[in-house]
Amino acid sequence: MYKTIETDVLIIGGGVTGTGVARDLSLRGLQCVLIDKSDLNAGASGGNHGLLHSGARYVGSDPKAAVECRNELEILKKNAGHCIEDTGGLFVAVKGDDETYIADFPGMCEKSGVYCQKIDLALAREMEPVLSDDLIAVYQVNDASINPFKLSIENMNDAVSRGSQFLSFCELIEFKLSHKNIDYAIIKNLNTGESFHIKARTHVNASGAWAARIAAMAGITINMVLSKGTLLVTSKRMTKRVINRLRKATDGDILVPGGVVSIIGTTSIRVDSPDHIYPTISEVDHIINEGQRIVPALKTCRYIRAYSGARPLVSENNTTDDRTVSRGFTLRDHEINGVDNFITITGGKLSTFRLMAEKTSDLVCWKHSIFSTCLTKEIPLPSTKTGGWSEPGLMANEPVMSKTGFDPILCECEMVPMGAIDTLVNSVRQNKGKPDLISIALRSRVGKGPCQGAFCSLRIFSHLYDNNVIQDHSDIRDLKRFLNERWKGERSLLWDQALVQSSLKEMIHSGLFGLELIENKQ
Amino acid sequence: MKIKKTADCDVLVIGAGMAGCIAAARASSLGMKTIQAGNSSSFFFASGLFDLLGVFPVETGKIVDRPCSAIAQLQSEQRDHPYSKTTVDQIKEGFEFLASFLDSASLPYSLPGTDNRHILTSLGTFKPTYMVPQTVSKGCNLEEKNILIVDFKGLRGFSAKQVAAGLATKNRQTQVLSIEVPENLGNLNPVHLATAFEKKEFIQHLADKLLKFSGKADIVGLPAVCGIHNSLEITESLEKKTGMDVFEIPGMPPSIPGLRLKNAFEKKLSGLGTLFLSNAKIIFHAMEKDHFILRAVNDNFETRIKAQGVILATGRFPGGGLFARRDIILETVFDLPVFQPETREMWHQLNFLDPKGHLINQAGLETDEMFRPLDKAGKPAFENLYAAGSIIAHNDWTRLKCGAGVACISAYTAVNSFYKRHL
Amino acid sequence: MKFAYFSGCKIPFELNEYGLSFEAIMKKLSVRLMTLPFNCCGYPSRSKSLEISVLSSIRNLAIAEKQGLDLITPCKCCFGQFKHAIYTWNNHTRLQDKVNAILKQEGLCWSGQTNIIHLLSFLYHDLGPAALKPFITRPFSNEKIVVQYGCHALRPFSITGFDDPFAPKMFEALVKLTGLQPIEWSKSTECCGNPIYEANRKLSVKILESKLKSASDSGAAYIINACTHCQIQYNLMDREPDLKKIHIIPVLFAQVLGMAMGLTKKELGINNTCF
Amino acid sequence: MFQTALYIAISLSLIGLLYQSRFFFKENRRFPGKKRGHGTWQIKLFLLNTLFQIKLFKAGRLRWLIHFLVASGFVYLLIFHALDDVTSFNWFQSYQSPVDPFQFLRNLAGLFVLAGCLGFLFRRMFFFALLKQRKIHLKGLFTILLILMVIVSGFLLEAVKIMSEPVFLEMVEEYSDIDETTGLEDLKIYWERQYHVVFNETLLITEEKFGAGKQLNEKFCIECHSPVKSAFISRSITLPLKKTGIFLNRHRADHLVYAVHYFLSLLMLVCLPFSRLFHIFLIPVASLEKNLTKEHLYPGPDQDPDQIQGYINTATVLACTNCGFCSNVCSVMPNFLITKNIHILPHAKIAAVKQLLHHAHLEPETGYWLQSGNGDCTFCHNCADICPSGIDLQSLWGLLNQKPVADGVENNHTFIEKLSLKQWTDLTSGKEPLLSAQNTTTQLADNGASFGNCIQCTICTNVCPVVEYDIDSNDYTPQQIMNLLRLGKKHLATGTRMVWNCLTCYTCQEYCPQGIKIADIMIELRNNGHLAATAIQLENFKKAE
Repeated sequence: MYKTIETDVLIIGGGVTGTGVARDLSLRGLQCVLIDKSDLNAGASGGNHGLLHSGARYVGSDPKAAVECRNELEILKKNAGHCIEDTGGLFVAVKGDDETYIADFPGMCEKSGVYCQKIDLALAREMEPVLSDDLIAVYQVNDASINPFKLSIENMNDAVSRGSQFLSFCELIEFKLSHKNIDYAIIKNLNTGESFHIKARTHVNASGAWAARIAAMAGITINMVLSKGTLLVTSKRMTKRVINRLRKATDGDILVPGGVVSIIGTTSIRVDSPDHIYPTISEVDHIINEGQRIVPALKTCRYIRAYSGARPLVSENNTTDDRTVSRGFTLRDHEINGVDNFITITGGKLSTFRLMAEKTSDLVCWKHSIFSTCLTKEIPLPSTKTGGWSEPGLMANEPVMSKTGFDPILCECEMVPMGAIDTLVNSVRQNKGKPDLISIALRSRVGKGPCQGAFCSLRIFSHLYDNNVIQDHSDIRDLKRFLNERWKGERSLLWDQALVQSSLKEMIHSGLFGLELIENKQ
Repeated sequence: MKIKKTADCDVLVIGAGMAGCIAAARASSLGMKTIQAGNSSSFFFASGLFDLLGVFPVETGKIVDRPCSAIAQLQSEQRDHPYSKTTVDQIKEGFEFLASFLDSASLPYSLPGTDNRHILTSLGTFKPTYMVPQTVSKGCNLEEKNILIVDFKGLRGFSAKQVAAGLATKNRQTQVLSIEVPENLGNLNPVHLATAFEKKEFIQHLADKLLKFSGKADIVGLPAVCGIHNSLEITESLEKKTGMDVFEIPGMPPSIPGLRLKNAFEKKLSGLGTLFLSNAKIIFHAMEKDHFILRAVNDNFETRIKAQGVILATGRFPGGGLFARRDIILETVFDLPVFQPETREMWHQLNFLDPKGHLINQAGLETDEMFRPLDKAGKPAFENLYAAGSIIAHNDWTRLKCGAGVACISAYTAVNSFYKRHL
Repeated sequence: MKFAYFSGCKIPFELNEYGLSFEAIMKKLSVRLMTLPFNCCGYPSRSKSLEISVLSSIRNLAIAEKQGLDLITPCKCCFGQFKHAIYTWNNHTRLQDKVNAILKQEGLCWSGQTNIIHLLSFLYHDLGPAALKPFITRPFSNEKIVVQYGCHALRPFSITGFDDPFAPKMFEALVKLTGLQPIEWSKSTECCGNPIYEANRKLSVKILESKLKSASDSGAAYIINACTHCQIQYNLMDREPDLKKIHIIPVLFAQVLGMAMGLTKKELGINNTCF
Repeated sequence: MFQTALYIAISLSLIGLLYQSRFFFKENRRFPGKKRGHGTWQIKLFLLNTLFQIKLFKAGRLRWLIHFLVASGFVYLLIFHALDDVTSFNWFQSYQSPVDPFQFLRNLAGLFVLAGCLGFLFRRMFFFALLKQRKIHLKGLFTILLILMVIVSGFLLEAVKIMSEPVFLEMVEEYSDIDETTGLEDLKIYWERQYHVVFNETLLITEEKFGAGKQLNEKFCIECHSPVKSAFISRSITLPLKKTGIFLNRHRADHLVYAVHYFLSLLMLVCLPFSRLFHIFLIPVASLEKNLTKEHLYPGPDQDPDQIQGYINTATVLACTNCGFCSNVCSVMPNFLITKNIHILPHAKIAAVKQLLHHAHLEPETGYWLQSGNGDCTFCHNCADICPSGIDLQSLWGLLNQKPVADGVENNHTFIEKLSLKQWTDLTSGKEPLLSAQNTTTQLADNGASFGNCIQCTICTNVCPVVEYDIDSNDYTPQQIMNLLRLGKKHLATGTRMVWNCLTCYTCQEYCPQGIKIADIMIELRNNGHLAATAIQLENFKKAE
């Protein structure tokens, strides 16, 4: 007999939406269980710019979304300030960009009530010295940058503190349906391999790019288009503000600063499956070539990481260019498909995650015939320590060594000390997760510096042995998995110094330790 | 303006890595006037173990026990691998030279017969290798022994438990011991720990801790940090004090066995009269008749070198011998043609630890039998220019575990043939 | 041969004996030394302001150049500082202009012609061991000693070009001539700790202590210095209680060489009884 | 009346001397210092320097000449002229002020002093112009002017006396029985001609009258009155004055000028302890002062200062005549040329020490500059060697280094060391311009290219002696400093102990496989740290006010 967890709401998908819903509902007094077959932000939530749109980007293509962005930005700045860096942003156009679009831009912004202010070119170059010399127009907007990892972690921590729980590496196997209802869900814990049941009154499908697949389990079809976007992380921060290319949305035209790095993106390529997507060399080159139009330094600077995310877009009619598909979100009550206690929320964008969560929660409450208003507008998102460690350069921020006592630095690049690792291990355990290199790296800056895990992986790995977090030699596969995770991000960026660094990594892990000789299969 | 100097020599060795130093060693012990330029810190990344051929064929990940026979097979299958340009006997000869040279530099290595050793690493894996320091060699046969693995609090990247877990896979019962180093607050750096080993008090302190296990264990594995200058005496004194065998376990960089090699080479070479231009950047100037004219550029002075022959041992990307632009791979000193995959797409596999290895590791210089780099026409680019070490194409040493072997044999052969042909 | 003699600041007051012995052996080697109105070499100011240190060095060089002389110094700190200053000078035109302007007020100007020579490099390269040999009239019985290479002459090689930074041999070669027997010493090229004595005495002494310990463990009776600051640091042995119990004697190479050349203790300013 | 004035003056001057010498008894200003060199040398120095100013002679011949002129001339006049009642008259029977050689010597001595003083004035102007700071010490100027005035008035007095008819008549009354009947006129005629006396009536000159006058002169005057030409200065003053002679004579100008000359001299006597003249007494004292040994520059922990014999007395700075030799030979003059902190130079430091002596405290800001200026001193002993007053300057600098010169003032290094990294970052976080590479020559720390190639191999950390031995501090390592810079935490880096303890042994830089100039970056960071610390400290002083 399987053990069964009873709860009010089962949320599938640990992205910003899922965690957002979890928090929203917890605030309304409902108890949720959030499951993810991987870990937090494994999908598009982890694979984006971390940009909070002021809305200006959508004034042309999607005024409704623009307005949403505008409002959400205000709320988030107020309530989740610690996840946000209020950088402000610029829209810049360079020679050869569409003159008419530039001309219409201020008007369109006005229509959507999005702030935008024309800026003298000289002044602009003063504000952002790296900007290209052939600027032709610059507008200032209210963009901000946000740390989606911190956001999800904090949302989840808050939800957990209110009685909900998060189960990582738990995959939904199937829905047991009985007369117009999902009776219970069968879940498999991928770490332990054991299965169990979750019996919930309502089920929220917040699995983003996987939404169609989850819906299918309930016998429901959703037309979804998956558009892969690739982004590059520079080794050092290029600009103070967010830099957008002032033209119809296309590739490599947004540069977002976050902490001590900058992120340039994106591309848009149609993919069939959200699993196993990775940045291709051609994409990278394409982004760099586009990006250097507005910031020439992007041609020469060092990149430490590239990553991809799959945008879940719900489209009625199959269009060719996925950017024309609305970035507005889709909330489906599957009552119409004959499943009463099943909701799908997908599409949308990071900027509007809270709104999506609100609308979803409203629907859930309506189904539970609870009459409550959303509180995430008012109640600020509390800040916890574990949330902080995903912030670039944070460890260096607070002088870590100045404290006394034995606490060696394990990750030199980002200065993550042993103590931090131990706390992270505990917090992962609390969430019934498996504390290993990957889950630690997800919640901290470990392996995100220039060495890309070459050294820190080994130090942390042996530390985990020391603390009996892991005992078995076979766990060495975690190390391989971790290195491969990093590899996904660096493979396409290996030239000049980055290649030196990765060759060194290979010398150590393959040349000396012969990791490749250990079979992957368990 | 920089101070100008001039220097003549028989052979200029560009690069101070493994290959460079072996080349310089060979050259100067043949009595050639040698100049060496480069940065010798790459030794900190060298495990101190000399691989010959550890894995072949790589696709199957087959661990090699008898390297010589495996090399024969490799020679037949991979025509352009550096090993295929020489014979097994030459390789043996090269290794004997190396061993004797290091021995004369009071860094004793134990040269085995035909078999590979399988050396326990700090990760708990076993590394197939060939010639190892005597401080390590005791760790080769652990059968039927009660093993004690020791780690030091604060020495990052080395956990006795981790090593024990590795040993467990070979069903060996292992005890672990973690030792606190007196007055250490934070990171314990290998080099500093190794210097501590050279203090008598510390050895005593260590021995006292180990004695608690006398009887329970008969062989002790320590991280490879047992002193820098006289590691063998130190381990032996430990053995005397404790009555247990002591062996070292190589681990992540910075590697002390590597540092020992660095010191041994530098001391001996300097003694043999090799002029070492630390951190000098070599720029090829011109040929004067059959002489190379090169400029060794340092921050504050510049040496105009007139050399009969040049050994190019600048290594691959970390060594700076090859430089990868976004679109192409270049050779940095002579701008020689570099064998490489057509596009960057093909440089790397999707899987970091793909057993096949990354194609970019096949990149490098094509050479003839004497390890002279070839030009586009396939002729030797220069009469007296030789390549040695990892800059030579078609050897993915990280997968084949043949780095030291290739370095040794290419350097050895290159110098020898230069010597034969021109002096 | 004739040189501009740069004694540095410490010799006149703190390490008089080094000055005496240096001048004595130079006299014996019939090398003429010119004393010019030099100022500090600039090393002490380097960590305060690079500009100051460069100006100081370049001013001295300009003074020497005015006399058309190369500059010889017995101090490795000064030697290194001059080299480093020249490097900075060569690579920063802005600084060059500033310094030139200041020097101009005194009617000075440096065109980069001056060579800087250290006692050792003079003996080893300019004079040569062969030429030095005949002067050794009273060689020592082969006493075991270790030599201390000063940091600033040795590193960074790329700037000083003094000797092999990892396996130097110049000093040992010269010491051998005097009949003494230099032995292997792992810390021979390490720092003596003097630069931070003022700022962090504890650390400075700790470094010195470990050096002295390993030196005496190596079985040597003397540590031979060819650097003012190293010697001053080693002289702490008379004052620092932790060091008093270590049995090894720091001596100046100039004095050793002088003795071997048959000069009197008085000439060499030797007042202790270490020989 | 003149008598009483004299006594008052003397007593005042004595009191002054006592008052001034109080500094020598301020215990707290004493500094334990062992005797350096031989005692006999001290005595020799004392004598030679007091009598012949040999140190000054060594320092500069011209200056010595100037100084010696004044000194010798002045001493002569003081002894043989001013005090002639007790000296000259008793020593030489034939002494009369207007008699040669005394008359001539007096003039000569006067000339010496005159020339010397003018030399002084000129030199001062010139020297200070050279030092780029025109502030001339009024004290010195005043002294020189005072001497000048005394001498000038002296000459004037003589000149007026020469042509004075009343004086002539008095003399005739006193020393002869000549009257109108016995050829007073002839004598007048002769004196008008030979001694330039100016008479109220016009005398018609004839041969025999003149001859008679000559005889009378030989009979009565000659042994007390050498020919006036030997008073070569006064005479040359007389000649132009002659036209106004009658007028002056009528109003007894001689009395007036005498009074002036006399009281000026007394004034000088009174000012002796307070003016530069005081150095006449101080230099011998200073020359006798013990000198400092190495032990005091770096006193060992086991050394008890009280056990060491002898002392340096700060009060010896009063012997400083502000001649500026010290600054001319100062080894760290370049530091001044760059930083423009005058308190690097000995002469300015002495001025500050004097202020300390008088007011026992300094403005924090001055104190700070003094502290940092004195911190630059390399103890090369140049200043002490050259100081003409024989002040053991170097020992004084040693003393200044031993304790803070003003409350709340400390050198940048200790200032930063006392702060925790957190405090330091808080203090500096707003101060990016201070820390910007623009302030440094080698702009490495802000330029990613200089440290961006770090491959995190920790070789620098491993070969760093500071990391190895500084075990009681859990601080950043060289590599982590590079990482801090990469992460844009430069202001934090400038406060780390690693940066401030760096030995600059360049081992890291030699080893770095990526050719990063680690040590040079450290040094640059320290430069930045100094700038920041200076600014912050000065700010604090401002706030305190």
